[in-house]
Amino acid sequence: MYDNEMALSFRAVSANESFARISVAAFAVQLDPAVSEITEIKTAVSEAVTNSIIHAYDDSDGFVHLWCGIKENKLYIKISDDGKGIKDIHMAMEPLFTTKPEQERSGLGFTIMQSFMDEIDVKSEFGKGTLVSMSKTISPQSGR
Amino acid sequence: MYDNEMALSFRAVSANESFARISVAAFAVQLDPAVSEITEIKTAVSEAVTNSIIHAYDDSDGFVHLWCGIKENKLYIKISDDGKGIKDIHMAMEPLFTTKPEQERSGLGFTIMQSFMDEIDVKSEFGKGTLVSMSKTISPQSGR
Amino acid sequence: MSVEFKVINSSLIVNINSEIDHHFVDETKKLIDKKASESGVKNIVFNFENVDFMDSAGIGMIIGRYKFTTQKGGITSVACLSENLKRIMMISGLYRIIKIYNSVEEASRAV
Amino acid sequence: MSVEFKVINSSLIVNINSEIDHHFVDETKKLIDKKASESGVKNIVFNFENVDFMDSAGIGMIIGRYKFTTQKGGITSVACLSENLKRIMMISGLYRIIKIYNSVEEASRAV
Ligand SMILES: Nc1ncnc2c1ncn2[C@@H]1O[C@H](COP(=O)(O)OP(=O)(O)O)[C@@H](O)[C@H]1O
Ligand SMILES: Nc1ncnc2c1ncn2[C@@H]1O[C@H](COP(=O)(O)OP(=O)(O)O)[C@@H](O)[C@H]1O
Repeated sequence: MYDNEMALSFRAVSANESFARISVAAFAVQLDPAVSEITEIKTAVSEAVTNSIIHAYDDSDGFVHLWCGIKENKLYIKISDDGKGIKDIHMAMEPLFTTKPEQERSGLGFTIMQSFMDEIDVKSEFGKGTLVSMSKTISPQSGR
Repeated sequence: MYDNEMALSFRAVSANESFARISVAAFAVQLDPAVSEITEIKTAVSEAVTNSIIHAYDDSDGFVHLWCGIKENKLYIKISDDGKGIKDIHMAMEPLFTTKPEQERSGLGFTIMQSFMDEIDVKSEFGKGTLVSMSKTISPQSGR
Repeated sequence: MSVEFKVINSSLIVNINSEIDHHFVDETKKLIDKKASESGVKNIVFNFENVDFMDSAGIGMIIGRYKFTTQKGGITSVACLSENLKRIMMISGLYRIIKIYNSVEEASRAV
Repeated sequence: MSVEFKVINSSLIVNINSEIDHHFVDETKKLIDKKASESGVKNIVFNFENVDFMDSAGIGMIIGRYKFTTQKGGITSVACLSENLKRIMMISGLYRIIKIYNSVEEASRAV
């Protein structure tokens, strides 16, 4: 049982990238994070949400799903899509690996998620969709 | 068919009031609203969400649901709960009417929603829940 | 801190550095009443200089303090309202019972 | 405006006033290439003074312009990085091919 939770779904369009990370940040402030922690969370969310928008659905319509939970001083985030899925997760998570170099993707999305969050787990079924689960413990900013 | 849409659910706890209005504001910026319009939208959302949190569930657990859609330059917002409902909507919408004076509620929530949004419609079934639908046309801020 | 207090003569100055919604009011109103009782003032001045958002919960909070100070023969006033907060005061009709000042100094001099 | 351009000697200065994500890069990269071609410069300097958020899409944008300027025998550099943006540059290894300067003046003098 979580102390608080929220679930968000939105169209897989790039205009929603900033909306998604701002929403997560606005939810996470309850944990009284430092500014740098908020930036880390926003960046990780931006990477996962952007992946669902550009890799999962190619040019067809779809929705991105985002769930956040708080338990004690830990933030849990799940970002998922019902898109085409990832064939080889291990390869996808290699730094610099990208299937869209022509769109100037850097292949660093997963690398950034890994370095900005404490834990990350990726589940994907080819043709079904992808689920990225991440968590981060927040050290409360006493005296704020 | 909307140009963009999002759906959000969260626990009916007061810590989520600011989260809810910030999320809607972050979604609405796509319409390039003026600062005063953003404030009006945030205030109306805050009123409806707070009502679901304090009036709908009394002290039991529950969720608040929020949906936003954009069509051309118009923002549509729906806020709903599965709580106790409103017996007499007409009376509830009267300025200064409140069933929680002991909690220092002012009875002005609906009045503020009405003055800050273009349209508002309230549907409620006693014992089932309440749905507040609002909309507002945004005049784009050219030259920003 | 989201609320800070100061006593000037017979007035409790309440400086708020937060958005004012039901969540904030719920946490803060008892604290204001406690400070007002402890310090033995009869007037309350809200300083809204650092408040950029307020919904109807703020109206409830102000009316609540108005009742408190009226019982003591004092008044409640507000200082430094943004355009947005002024509008909420107008819609609510609160401007009819609560005086609005441009500064805390003006408000505390007026009692 | 979220992007503004200026030419100093042989460099196109790209002043960005926006968060840098895939949405922004998608809208902006063609514009930068167009301005760089039109103005006939061989170097690009990104001014990140007013950028407080950048994700890996920004890395892709910088590498793309690096390739563009390399073809012309020039260089791409970045100026005024916040701590947060510096960290992204470090994680990506981009600091190995892109020079980081404390000011646009320094960056455009260095070419
Ligand atoms: N949600 C997703 N759906 C399908 N494929 C994905 C998804 N997320 C990531 N991928 C695949 O993993 C690769 C690596 O992702 P990432 O490290 O974020 O780099 P980038 O997004 O720059 O390509 C992508 O190029 C893509 O092939
Ligand atoms: N979501 C809801 N569920 C149940 N009752 C509600 C709901 N929203 C409003 N009400 C009823 O309508 C009354 C008036 O609402 P409002 O104008 O927002 O004033 P206030 O919230 O200050 O009481 C409330 O006191 C309550 O009885």
